[in-house]
Amino acid sequence: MELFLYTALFAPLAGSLFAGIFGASPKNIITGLVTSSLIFLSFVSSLFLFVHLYNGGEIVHVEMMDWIMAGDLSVPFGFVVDNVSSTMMLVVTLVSTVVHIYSMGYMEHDKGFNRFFSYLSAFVFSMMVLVMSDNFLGLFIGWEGVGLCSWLLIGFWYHKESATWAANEAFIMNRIADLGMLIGIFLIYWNFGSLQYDEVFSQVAETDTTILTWIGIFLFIGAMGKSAQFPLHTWLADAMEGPTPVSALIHAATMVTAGVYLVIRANELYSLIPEVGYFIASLGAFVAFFAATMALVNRDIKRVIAYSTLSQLGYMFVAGGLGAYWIALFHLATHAFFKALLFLGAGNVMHAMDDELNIMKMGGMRKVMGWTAILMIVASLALAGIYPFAGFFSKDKILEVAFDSNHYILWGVLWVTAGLTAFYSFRVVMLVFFGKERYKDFGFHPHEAHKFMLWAMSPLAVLAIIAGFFEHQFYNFVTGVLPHYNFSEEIHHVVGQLILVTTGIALTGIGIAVFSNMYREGVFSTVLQNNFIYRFLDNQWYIPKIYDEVFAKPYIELSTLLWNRVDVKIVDATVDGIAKFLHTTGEKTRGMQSGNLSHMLRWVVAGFTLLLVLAVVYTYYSI
Amino acid sequence: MEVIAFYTFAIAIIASFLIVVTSKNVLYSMSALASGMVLISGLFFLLNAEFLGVVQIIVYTGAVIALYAFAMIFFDSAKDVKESRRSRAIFLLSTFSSILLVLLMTIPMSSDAVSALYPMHQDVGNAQDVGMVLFTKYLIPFEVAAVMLLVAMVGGIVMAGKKMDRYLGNDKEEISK
Amino acid sequence: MEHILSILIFFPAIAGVLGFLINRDGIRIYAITITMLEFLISLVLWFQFDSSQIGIQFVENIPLIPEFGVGYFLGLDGISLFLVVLTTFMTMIGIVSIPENTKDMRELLLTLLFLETTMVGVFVALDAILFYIFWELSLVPMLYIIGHWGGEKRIYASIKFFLYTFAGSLIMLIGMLVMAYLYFQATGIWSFNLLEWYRLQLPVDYQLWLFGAFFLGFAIKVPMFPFHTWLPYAHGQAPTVGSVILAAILLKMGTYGFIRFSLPLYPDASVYFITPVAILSIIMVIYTAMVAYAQKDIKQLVAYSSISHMGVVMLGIFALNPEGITGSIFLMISHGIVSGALFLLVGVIYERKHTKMMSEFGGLASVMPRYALIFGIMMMASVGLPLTIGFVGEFLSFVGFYKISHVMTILGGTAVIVGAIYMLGAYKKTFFGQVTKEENRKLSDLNFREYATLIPLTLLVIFLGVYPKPVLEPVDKSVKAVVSIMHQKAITEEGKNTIPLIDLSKEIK
Amino acid sequence: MLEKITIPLEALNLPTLIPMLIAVAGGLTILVVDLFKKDLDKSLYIVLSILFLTMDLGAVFDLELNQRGFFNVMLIDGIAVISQIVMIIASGLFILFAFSSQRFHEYRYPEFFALFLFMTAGFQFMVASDNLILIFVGLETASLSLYTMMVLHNKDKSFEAAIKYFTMGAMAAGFYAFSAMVFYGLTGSVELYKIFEVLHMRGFEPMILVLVASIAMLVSFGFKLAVVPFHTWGPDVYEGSSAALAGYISVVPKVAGFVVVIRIFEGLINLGIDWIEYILYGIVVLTMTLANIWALVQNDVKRMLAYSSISHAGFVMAAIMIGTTQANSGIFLYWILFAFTNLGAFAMLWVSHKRDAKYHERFDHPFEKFSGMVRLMPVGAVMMGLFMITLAGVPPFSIFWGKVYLISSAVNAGYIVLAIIMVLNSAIAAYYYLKLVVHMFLKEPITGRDGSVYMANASTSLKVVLGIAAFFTIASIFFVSPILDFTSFYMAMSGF
Amino acid sequence: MITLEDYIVLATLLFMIGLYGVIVRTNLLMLFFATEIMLNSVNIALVAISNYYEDLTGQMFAFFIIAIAASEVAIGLGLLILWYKRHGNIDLNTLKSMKG
Repeated sequence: MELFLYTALFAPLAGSLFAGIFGASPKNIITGLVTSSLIFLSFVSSLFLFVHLYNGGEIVHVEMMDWIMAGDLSVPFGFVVDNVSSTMMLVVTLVSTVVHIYSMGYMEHDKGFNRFFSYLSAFVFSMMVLVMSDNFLGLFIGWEGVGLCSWLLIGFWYHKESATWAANEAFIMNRIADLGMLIGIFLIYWNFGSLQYDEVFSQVAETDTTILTWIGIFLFIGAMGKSAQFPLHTWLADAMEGPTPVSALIHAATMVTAGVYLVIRANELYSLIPEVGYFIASLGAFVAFFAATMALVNRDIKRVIAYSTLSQLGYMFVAGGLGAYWIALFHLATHAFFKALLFLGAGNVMHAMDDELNIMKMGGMRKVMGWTAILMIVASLALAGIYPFAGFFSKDKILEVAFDSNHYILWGVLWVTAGLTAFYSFRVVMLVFFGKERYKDFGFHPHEAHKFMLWAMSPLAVLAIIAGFFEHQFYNFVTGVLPHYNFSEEIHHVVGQLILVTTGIALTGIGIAVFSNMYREGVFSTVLQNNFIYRFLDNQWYIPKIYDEVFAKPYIELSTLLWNRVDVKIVDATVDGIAKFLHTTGEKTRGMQSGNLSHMLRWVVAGFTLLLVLAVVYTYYSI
Repeated sequence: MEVIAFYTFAIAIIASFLIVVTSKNVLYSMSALASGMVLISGLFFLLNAEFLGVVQIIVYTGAVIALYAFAMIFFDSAKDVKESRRSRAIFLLSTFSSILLVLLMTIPMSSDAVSALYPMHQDVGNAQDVGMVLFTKYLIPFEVAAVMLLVAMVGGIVMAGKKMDRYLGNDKEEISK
Repeated sequence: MEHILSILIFFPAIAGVLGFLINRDGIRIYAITITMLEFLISLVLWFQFDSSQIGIQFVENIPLIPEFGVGYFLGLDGISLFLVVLTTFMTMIGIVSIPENTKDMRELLLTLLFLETTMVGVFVALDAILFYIFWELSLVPMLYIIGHWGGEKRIYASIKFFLYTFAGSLIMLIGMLVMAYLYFQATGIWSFNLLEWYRLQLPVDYQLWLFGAFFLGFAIKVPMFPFHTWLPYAHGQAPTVGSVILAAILLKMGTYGFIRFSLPLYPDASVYFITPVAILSIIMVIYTAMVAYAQKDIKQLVAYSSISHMGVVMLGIFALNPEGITGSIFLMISHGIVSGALFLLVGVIYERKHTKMMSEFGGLASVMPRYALIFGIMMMASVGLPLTIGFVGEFLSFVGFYKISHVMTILGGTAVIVGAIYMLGAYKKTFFGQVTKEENRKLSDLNFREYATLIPLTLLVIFLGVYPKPVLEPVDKSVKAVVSIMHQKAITEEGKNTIPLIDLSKEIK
Repeated sequence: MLEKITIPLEALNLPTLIPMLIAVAGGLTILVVDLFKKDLDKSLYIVLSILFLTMDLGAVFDLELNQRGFFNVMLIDGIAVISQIVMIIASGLFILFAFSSQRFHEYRYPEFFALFLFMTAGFQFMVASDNLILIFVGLETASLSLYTMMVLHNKDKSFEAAIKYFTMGAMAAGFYAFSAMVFYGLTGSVELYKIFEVLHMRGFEPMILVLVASIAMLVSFGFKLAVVPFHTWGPDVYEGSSAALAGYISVVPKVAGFVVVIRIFEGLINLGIDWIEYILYGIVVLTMTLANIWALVQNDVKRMLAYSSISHAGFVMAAIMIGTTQANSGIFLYWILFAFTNLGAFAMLWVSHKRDAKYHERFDHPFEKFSGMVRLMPVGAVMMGLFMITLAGVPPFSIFWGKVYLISSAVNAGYIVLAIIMVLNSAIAAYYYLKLVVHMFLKEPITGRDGSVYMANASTSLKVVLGIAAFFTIASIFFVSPILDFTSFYMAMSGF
Repeated sequence: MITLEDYIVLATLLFMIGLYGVIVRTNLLMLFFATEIMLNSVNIALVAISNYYEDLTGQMFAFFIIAIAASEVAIGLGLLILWYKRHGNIDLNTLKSMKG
């Protein structure tokens, strides 16, 4: 089994390096093929491992070699494939494979084709490290690795100012969170003496809750960054500057869910600190709602999907925070499928529209790209949580959990959000694929994507439809390592109503989106567009502006100030001042050496007299 | 008697030396110096240092003043010299330090604890006494003083010599080959 | 190989003297050969180094001024071993990096050889005076390098560099003399032998004062805020090779001094001064990072980033536990490699365009992709990405210091954020975006010489990031020895509590 | 009548005199040779001088320690011997400067060399006695010779310098006499050991007069050693003299001065007169600091070196003030090391002696003259640079060891603040030494110039001197131990 | 009765007169006169002390001081002559080429 593990882990790296060699060369389809097949190999290996575990096999745990050994700290490169990580691996490699293949088509005209595949495979490798590591620091490697790849890929079109800006923003935001994560790791090390999951978790029970709380908080800060939770969420929308497959892979299916994965991974810890869990859940619920509101009004197809990702991550955190780890993981997996699908579909649309993102300029495109439309609708239905699509199962479970744990407010929020989700996802669908063919006004000539790209998307579509039915198997499988979530007795009585209510609001949302008149005229009327709430949402709650005003600009100004005023004018000037002072003293007093003999003699007499006076004073005082 | 002599001499010496340092005329100044020197030798006689008194007269009036006189002739400085800059600060400085030092020196410094290392002999003349010490204890300083005088002589000759007339100024190179 | 350390020290100097006899054409090859040989010798040293042993190895001890206790006392432990290797390695790289058309090539190369002697000397001297000799002597070649081959304000920069460090180290000299005197009082023998000094257990107030004296000398070299202002000038004006050596090695002398002198000699004072030092270090980290962000000259930016990183090193050292100190030493090495490489990289464009202003560039990634790649790797190492060399040390330093103070670690930990801000900002300005200046389109990518210098560094950055063990292990052992000395010597309760007790018997296998 | 006194010849202990006699005899020989044959080449006289100095040195080595001679006038203790050795060796090296390739006015005088030897003898007498009379006479012999030798350079500036020096010297002589008079009045003796004895017996009463005497002595030797504020002659004299003589003035007369100061003030401090210690402290600090600050703003290398010598003298004065055995042996260690470095520095100035107003209308050795020297004459530049960084106290070159040892002695005696002031001054001093280094190494040469200007006055002997100086400066690390042995031995022998 | 102190005070007064002369005179010749006064004043005190203690050392000292004074005159005058030959005066204010 170790062989499979290593294959799963290193095949993407090999692909990345292979593509990297040709990084600066002109497009070479071979790089795409090689990387894709290596990712596929990785997928196959992951599948083997999954099957192995599913059939009750032993957890695969290897220690490849030592990494950091200093003092009492000892961190190896250790990898573990257990039920959780194998699920993640499967999801990651599956989506990656799809995205790789898809990208061969999507990026076919790009100069940086080889480079792209190199980055993309590197990302997969990092993600694999993240999910497979058997210790927190190994996770951190992957954590930062995906951050790096995300930076590279967001800024892939580096000649675009906005892209590089977004890349840097993403990296820096993530770094802020990473600091929290690092602090969490420090805390773990100094309290448990190790960073290995098993050693740490075996000790958590005996540890002081306060410490655990702190650890939980700091680790979650890390998760907040990667999963773009409020207030570190702004980067995710901006990250849409990257190529769309990247958005599908990184900013929807895999990387952003790393935070959720972390919470799931550290479930032993979080189980002991329900307060933090509750906080996580609350924040998740808030983000779910918050992001959904922003998605309501946005006109950028990718940003809408990005906000929906954000929103869905909020759902996952609700589940994770409330202790329903397996449900979080379940939603993570289903979400990965349909969200990747959604993005890839959006990619098709963009491709067709020469990278135009504004949904206002689209419309009626189902005629030219029917398949894409179908795929997108499937994905949207899954997202909206409509039976029998995958999203229904997982999302509903989360609402159930919220309700069951008597957090009715959370439930309420999520419930409303479910409606919003349905609305905005179909708003997009409607605006893009139905209605007036506005694109013609702008002189676009859309066309359907390559066949193989559509084929590549098909597994995701299938999964987006059927994944929900494997809920039970999934539950059995992952609870091998994850705790069960025990629903109370009462919930069984109301579960039906809950489903009904939820589906109801989702359908209402869809209904409003589909049947209202709004989108016909350009979605929202002008009156509405001038409404405060609309502008508030359209400006993303003014948060980017606030960040810009409160952090970014002052930072630049303060930096300049520190340099020009403090460093040059104070610190350095002090040093130079000492030298200048000495020099000026010299210049001022060199007149003592006037060259006049009489003055010289007078100095002697003056010195003599001064000494006499001192002598008198001394004698007087010493008597 | 001694008191009278002392004060007479003292006042005369002070007066002549004051003339030396204040007079604008070199001639007056030098004459006053000479008279002061002679008067000092008077004090020496008063203090039973006949030998020194004689030496004082011979060396100062005989040699030093003569040298100065020649020099004065050479410098053609019989005319008044311009002494400028009698600044207040200098006056205060010198007055203050003088008063201070003089006041300090009024403190008796002698002590009975001190015994003479080379006592005078009452029955022999001062010159003999001096000679005795000079040529035993102070023979070496005496000889060194001789060397010193030689140096002074050599120096004086060299400096006044013809070779020094070759004027090099500051900017010219030394005698070239 | 009994005198390998002496050979290591004096080989470059002797070669330097002989170099005056060599024709200008051959001098480059000569210098490269010499430094390579020197590097090989240092590798032999590493090979011969017995990492299972804890104490000092390769000891040479010849009394020089026995009356006064000054001796030629050399030795090496895990702490200094890698600094020596780093020195020889970076000097080699630096010498290779010198472009062919440099003016006064011969003088530059030979000066570098002399500089190498002094730098190696600093790291292997175990006699305080000998250490001081090399320490001060290293200023002279550097003065010449900055002053002769530097930029516009080179003379100002070089004098400032010299006088600033000179003044600081003179205060340190007083500390050494006091130390020797105290030793004399305790034993009746004059000695500047460091190992002998380690045996002294000083009263706390003495420790505080002496610590202060040493602190000035080291802090200026490091350079710690607010003594850092010489560094931007020195770097800004120095030629590429000068900056490389300065950043890679000379700065390490300060932090090395802390580990070699301040900590083991004054454990209680070290504990006492943790907070002030940490505050200064945190200021270094954040303040200089912000100042770096404001820079327009990319070299100045890298220079300020050096200060910022050295702040982390300081935090690691004053963690006073093996994790932190080992981390700081590793960070020294990594910073040596990374900042050296960054300066080399800046040198590459400077050589092509004779400007270091970031505004003059932009979009270089498309013109010089390979250059951009290596720069990117180095940048990522600089911001401490895991699996690059920068992470290991930074992580360990922070881990170590976390034991001391949580809040201060969080503040210092902002290094990972602010570092990313200015580095990515600079990278964006220089490499991303459109090619703004037409003339930049013609810039050629790296040439052979540049590859020869940068590829090894890149490989090292990744190799040691992935597998730091060969370095960490010997360092860790020696650090444990130091910490255990400190623990034993600590007088105060606080000292005993802060400095962990190390069971050295576990280390000897 | 006085009785006849018979004194056995052995009791006179004539050997104590031999070294000085050799020097005096040498001077006389030269004068006599000149009488017989005029216009002989200077080389003869130089060699003769060296020969006599060598014999002198031999005789000094032959001296037995801790004896008195000639009715206790002569005092041969360790400090007397070691200072004589230092002075003679330094004199021997500095007289080699006369082997210049250019011809100078002063070297055409045989009297110059005779005076040189008389001067040496004068200094020797000065250090080999604790009798104030002999010290005075020796001092004056030497000083008068020195004034004359300066004048023989025959430049306006040297006249001016000599007159300034002479006038201040005459005044200082007055103070010396005054001081001696007060001491005599207090104790009835002019021999230092006796003076201290009686003072001690009298319990220093009246203290104020003891202080007055000390002050007058301090003024007198403050002048001789050029401590602030009695230093004003220093820079002018250095500027006015030829580099050869200026170098000499910076080294040898000060040694003699130190010895006397050690004899007098150590005695007083050891007797417990704190005030002197405080005053010396103040003077030392002022001297080091102010001289350094003034040196910072100089435009001429020689003048800068003048101030730097003042500052170095301040350093050594600090050791005298500290007064421990370590400090005292440090004095000579420091000064020996300083002598060799200064020898080299002034030799470089001398070698490059070429009056040319195009560099500077007033100065012979403006900094600009050395601009870019490394390109025109690398070896010379490296040497000069070496001497400069040595003077700045960069290890491991000679002066560093002196500094370390002196600072160490300050530390050991508890003068931490003083030690800090000392090192800070070293840091300031580094700046002006570096200034020259910067000019030589980092600046571009003035156009239209070649390296010959730096060798205008070179000769083989001068190169040898340079070589010796450079060798000593570089290899001093190996000499420190023997010199220290040597100085400590002699210091311990004389009880300081 | 004339005491030792009277002589010493006299000597000190003269010494200060000499000192005063030294610092105010600008004619070098007259300045040298003043230095002679300083030395001579000390001689008075020395002889007086010598007389008081009945000890010959003071007289010896005075004797040597006379010798020194005489030598200084020789050298000093030599210097003045040289200066005069070049500059036609012996005014102290003409010595001003070096300063700073």
